[in-house]
Amino acid sequence: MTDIQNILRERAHALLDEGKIACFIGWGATRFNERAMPKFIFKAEESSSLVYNEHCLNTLAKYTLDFQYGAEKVGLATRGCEARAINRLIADGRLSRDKVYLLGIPCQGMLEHGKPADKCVFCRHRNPVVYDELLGEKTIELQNPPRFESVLELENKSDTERYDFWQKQFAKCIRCYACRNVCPACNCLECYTEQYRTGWQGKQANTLENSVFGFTRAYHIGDRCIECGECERICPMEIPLMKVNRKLVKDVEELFGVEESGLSEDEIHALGSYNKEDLEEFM
Amino acid sequence: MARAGVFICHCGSNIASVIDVEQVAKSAEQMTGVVYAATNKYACSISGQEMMKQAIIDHQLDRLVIASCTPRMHETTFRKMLGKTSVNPYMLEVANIREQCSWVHTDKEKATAKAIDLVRMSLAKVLKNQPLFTSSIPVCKKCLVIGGGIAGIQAALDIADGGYEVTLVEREPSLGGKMVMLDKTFPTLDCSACISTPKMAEVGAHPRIKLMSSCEVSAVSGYIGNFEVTIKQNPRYVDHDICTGCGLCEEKCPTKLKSSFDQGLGQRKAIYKLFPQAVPAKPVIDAQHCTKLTKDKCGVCAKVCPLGCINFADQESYTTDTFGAIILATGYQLIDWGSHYPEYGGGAYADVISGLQFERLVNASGPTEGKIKRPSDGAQPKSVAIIKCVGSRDVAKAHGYCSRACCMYAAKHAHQTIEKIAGAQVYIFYIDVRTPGKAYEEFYDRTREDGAVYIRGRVSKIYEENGKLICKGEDTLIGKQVTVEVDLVVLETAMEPAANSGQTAALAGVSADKDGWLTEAHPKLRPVETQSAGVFLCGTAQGPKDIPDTVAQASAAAAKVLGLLAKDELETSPMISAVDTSKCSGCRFCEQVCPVKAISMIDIPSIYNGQKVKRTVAQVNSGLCSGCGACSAACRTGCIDLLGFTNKQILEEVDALWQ
Amino acid sequence: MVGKNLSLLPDENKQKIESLVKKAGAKLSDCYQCGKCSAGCPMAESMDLMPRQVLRYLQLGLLQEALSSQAPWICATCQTCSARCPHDVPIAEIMEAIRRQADQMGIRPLRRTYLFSKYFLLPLKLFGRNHELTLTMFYNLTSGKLFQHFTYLPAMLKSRKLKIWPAKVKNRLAVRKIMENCEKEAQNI
Amino acid sequence: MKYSYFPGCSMEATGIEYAKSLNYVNRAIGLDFIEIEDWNCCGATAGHTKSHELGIALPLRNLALAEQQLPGLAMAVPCASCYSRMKYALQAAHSEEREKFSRLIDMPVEGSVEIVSIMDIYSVEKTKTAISAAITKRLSNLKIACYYGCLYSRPPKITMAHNIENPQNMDELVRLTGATTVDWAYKTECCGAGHHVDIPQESKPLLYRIYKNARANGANALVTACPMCMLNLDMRQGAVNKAYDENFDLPVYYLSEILAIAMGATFKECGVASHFHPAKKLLQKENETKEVV
Amino acid sequence: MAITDNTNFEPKILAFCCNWCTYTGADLAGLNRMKYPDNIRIIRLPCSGRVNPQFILRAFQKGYDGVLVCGCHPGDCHYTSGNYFTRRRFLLMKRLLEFAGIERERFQARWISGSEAGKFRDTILKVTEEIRALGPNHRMKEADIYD
Repeated sequence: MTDIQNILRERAHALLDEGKIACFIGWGATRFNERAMPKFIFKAEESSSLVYNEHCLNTLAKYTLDFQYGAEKVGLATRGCEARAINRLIADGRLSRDKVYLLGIPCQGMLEHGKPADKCVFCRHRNPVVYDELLGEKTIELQNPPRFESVLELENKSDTERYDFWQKQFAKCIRCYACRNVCPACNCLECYTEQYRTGWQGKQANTLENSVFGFTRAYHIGDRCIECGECERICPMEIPLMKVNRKLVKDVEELFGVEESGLSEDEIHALGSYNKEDLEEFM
Repeated sequence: MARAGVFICHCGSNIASVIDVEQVAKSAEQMTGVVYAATNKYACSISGQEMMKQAIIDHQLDRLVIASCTPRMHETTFRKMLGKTSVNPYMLEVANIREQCSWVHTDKEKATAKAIDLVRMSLAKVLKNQPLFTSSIPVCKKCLVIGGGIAGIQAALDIADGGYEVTLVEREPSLGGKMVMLDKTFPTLDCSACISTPKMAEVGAHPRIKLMSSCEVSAVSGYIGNFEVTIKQNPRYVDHDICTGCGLCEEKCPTKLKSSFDQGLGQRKAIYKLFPQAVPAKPVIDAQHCTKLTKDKCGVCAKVCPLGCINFADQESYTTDTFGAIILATGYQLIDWGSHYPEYGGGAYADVISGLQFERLVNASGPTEGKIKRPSDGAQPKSVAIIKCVGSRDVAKAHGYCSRACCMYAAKHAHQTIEKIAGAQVYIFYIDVRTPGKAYEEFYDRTREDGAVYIRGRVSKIYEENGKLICKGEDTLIGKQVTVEVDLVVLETAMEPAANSGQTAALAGVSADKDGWLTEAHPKLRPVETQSAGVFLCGTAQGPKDIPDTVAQASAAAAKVLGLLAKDELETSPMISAVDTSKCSGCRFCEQVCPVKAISMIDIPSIYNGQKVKRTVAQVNSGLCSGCGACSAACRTGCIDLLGFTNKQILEEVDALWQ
Repeated sequence: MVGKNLSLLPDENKQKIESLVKKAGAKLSDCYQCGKCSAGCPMAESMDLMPRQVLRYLQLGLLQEALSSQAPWICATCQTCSARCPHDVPIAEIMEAIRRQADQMGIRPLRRTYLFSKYFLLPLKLFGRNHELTLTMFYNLTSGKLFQHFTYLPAMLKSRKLKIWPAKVKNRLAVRKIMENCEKEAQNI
Repeated sequence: MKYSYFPGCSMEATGIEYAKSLNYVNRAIGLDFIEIEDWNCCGATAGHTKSHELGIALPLRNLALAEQQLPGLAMAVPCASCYSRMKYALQAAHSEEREKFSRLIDMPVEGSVEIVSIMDIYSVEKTKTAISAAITKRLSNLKIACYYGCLYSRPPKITMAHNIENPQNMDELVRLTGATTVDWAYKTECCGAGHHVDIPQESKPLLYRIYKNARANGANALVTACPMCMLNLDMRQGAVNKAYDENFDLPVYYLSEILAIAMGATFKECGVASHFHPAKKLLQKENETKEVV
Repeated sequence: MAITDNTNFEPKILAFCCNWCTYTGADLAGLNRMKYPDNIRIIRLPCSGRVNPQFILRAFQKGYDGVLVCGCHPGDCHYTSGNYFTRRRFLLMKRLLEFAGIERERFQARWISGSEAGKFRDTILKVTEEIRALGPNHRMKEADIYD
């Protein structure tokens, strides 16, 4: 990891120095040893403040949106999750590939509270799926991590248990929208929740409206979720949001055979296409 | 403040016998936004309409709910009525209390309660209605016909005779297509050229038809009534404006080539007319084989041309024109059977020929002047095997479909052989004989009477031995292998869509099926229309068919075009999608789900963090949008909405019951 | 009743035919009886039924007729039929499946072919390799064709085209075990 | 170049000339065939007509042996029937049936061996050049009908052959000797060799048609690369002549025999001496042809 | 939450019907004077492809006990492809609703053509019976949660 940190600093320095990029987005140290945070480097000499260790939990890709209209490129430390997020943003028409310069990092998984982070243990793409240059050797991917285990567990319960489970979870929601803000698939210019005139749904933070928000958001990103796990990580109320996201990912895979999102920049997500031979259960 | 009027129709006793209409009116009067509610014996009648018009004036109504029969019945009637009042015709909702209430329920109390609910829902929706205005688009009174075969010729003549301008684009240097290559047409056996060349000449001379030979369509934009089409003129190297078609150049040209018109059996020059009666009757230069153009040698044609028409520096050029309608008549080609059937020699035997080659052999103006001669040695074949379904009904090697015309022309070829060659023996290998057409079965009967031997079974192998072609088959009716040794084999090969027909159709927004045939809007009820409004199709571009069907379909397409061009303006429905660009993220989801490709992306100026930027958003082509609403259901931000069925309107309708 | 009464066929015929055809990886409805298979079949002259007719019997549900036909035993497995079929029907595989099924049921309409196959496998079981002399000996004795190919014998022995002693595989047991395993497996399916 | 080598049972008996001539040619051009130790019979037609399992398992053991003994080498299979069975086995090893068959033969198998015929091997550009270089005689008055038989071509799903009705690779090799090859229609038509023992009578019309078409197209000899076809075409020509009151005189050669002769082998060295149908005379005529300088 | 007596329970069911097929089929049922329960309220839309899955959530929220989405049979869409997208959307949405704890019978989708009046009636009969048996919906319902 120190190797990668060194190369990362070196390359960020060089890229800034050569004027290839206007900013580099990576991670920096915090006052806690076990935490790193997003870091934006604008000057080559600041590159030494970049860190790369097992605490780089944040998936950084969405920050590139801040630079989408700039004249210059932005550099990005790009692991599997960032790479898929970048593809997602490009496929959704929110970013153009020539606006970003990707320094690919094969990732070994991060730690959260001293344990392998939830968002990493089910990761199937530790190596970036897109990059301009790759720092270090490709790492071995996890073979079939049981990412749908918790979904199956809930699926096997009764309607009432499932309903009670989610109502209990969404009762905690404070409608801070952090999940939405951090999500690379939630990249709408203006979220439907903000549109009071159409009245898609109420803004009250009560269990019902919270759960309507929760399920609507899940549906909106269901066929595009890149499984970065940022929503669940960021949620201050510890709502297991990935459980419902993964449910949709699983169904999309089972129903339409569309395996994962964010693997290429020109993919058409499951609901934006159809197959005449799709499962017919409505008759 | 909205001022809604609610009218409850008795429909005689149709509604009133089950629903307490007065009760419904009374309840409606209490609802928010309603300033007037009344019942009406027959809302659709003149007196009923007058009564509502009066109420609009008396109560200054700005929107209406009419509870009556299904909106599919009288919504248009009521809209027309509103057109004569101060109320916008789209400020109307019809509550269906007849077909979906009084006629299906018997309990009066419950039916009345449901009727009130339905009125409440319609009211909730109408309160969110916005005035909408139909717009009209002018119709350019010109039609583009793509393809100059018999389908394109027929359609062009019908439209031009109807009084409208037609541009006919043909890829080859002459009109005529496949029909003009044929010798005789079944079942009447009239001379194909005799009936098609007069039509070609008519096209060439028609004051309202602009013929563009050696041309291809390269781009189409716009929509019904107003298609902008770019046409590419391929270089002809002969100035057709000056050329008189004297033929001197063709006579003197030293380069001899195989004639594609004669299917490789005859010859032509490097400067050539496709065939003697070609329209336009002027030559073009084959750039691939002209030695002047390839090696800068020769140039004889330029030297002998008395008018100096030859221009070796000719370049391709592009013209753009506007059309109100487009007809696709791109036709077919025959499969390259050699690459699919190595067991038939794969093209190695000169005397195994295609049906179209046979047509040229038997044609009086063909390379043998109508004498059936073997290509290998020019001898007259005494025995001929005709093999059907070569490339058709054969999913493993070529196409799964039936090519429809082969059964009949196989019979024709058998008949012609027997007629022209005394004592000739003809064997026809078939799987089924399909003769669904007027006088077709009788023709088949006649061929058998002539002495053609029909053998039911597909030939497994054709090979040459001691100067004879040997066809190994099974007569499946006796269940024994049979072999015939013949002098000539005619393969009745499958039709397939003309090269590039799919690409040309795609330019006009028309799709093709898995075999490449262009797709009609509805196989039974809209057989010459396509999913793209204003684009029609006819002939073999749509699927394999014979000449009578092709001509009938061409005239049908022409009739549709005439109906369209007869209008000065087209009224467009205002109930189409609209984009709120301020919220659009440009994610293209709407573009992906739009069935008519009415949505495209456009860059608009925008402000981001205080700087001027270009932002990509969706835009709707109002000429193309068919108002299905798939886009607005897809849109996550809800920024694309279907006017008349907006998200807000539908949500209000959902909510209505529980206010 | 005249002819085959198709309405009175046992239901099990259909299932049996289905499973047989499935083993061959085929779909009976793909065949539209064009006859190209039989037209090109090199052995068809010797067959009691055309390959096409064998398929037709199966299509109609007449299993017994198909199983007792000599055609599948005469089939040289040259694959010409399958290669030229316009609907990709694996006819050769179907013929083979019929032959195997008939063999298992003890239906051997062409005894000589059956005996040949049987005794072809005998030296395999014994030595792991083929041995023409053993095969010919057993075959000629059982088939009644006692002196078939006799005239060729001296020349073949002289030119060492026939060997008196069989070549043997060292690990003959392994080959025998494989043959036994396969026999068991085939019966289980 | 090295290949693992599965000779097949015929090569030790009826196909002994094939083995001799192959050996001669390989030595001349420096090819190394390493025989798989302890190989067993592929089961041939009797195997796969008995059961699918037997038809796969018998050849598969040889594949497994080759993988163990000679990993990474392609397997040369000179007999068309063995070649076909090996290809079937290879396909099974690549299918979901692998585990089942691995169990039946009680050996691990990967399916990592490439199966090649003699024509495949000799058609490799480098080898072809070596063959050309080793040829010292031009057999220019030979007019050869190349007989490929069934199983090198069909079923194409197994053999992966491109040109199943009119293959060319043997023709190209034969032409290296200066002989002409004729275009004819029976290159891949079956000769009925499979019924050589049980119903030999029935293969006569097949042979008759093959001889007839070869002669009609001007051939004076046949060349094959399959010991089964060879035995049938060679041994039964007299019988066919008798049955059809014909006088076909078409000596049959192995591809390798023709190559060996052109490389200067004696009849004995390459096996031509022991054919059923007299095969020497035609080549003796060839001996008058000039030496290549 | 009040315990309701199911015997007198009359479910309210909302149906989104496309104009060209199902709405026409419903009209035909009327024309043929077929009888079916009055529990159904139809919202007419141009195409089943117009139905935003959020409408379904909204209907449950507002108090409907069941929701139906009906359109043309796949391949028959007036707009060619609308119902293919409908099928994908609601295959997914149906599973999401079940995952959220809404009983599977409460949301259903059907293809009913303009000529299938009988099918329309049978569908309404069946769905009404199923939902009557389930009893009123309290899940994700506004009124109940605010009470």
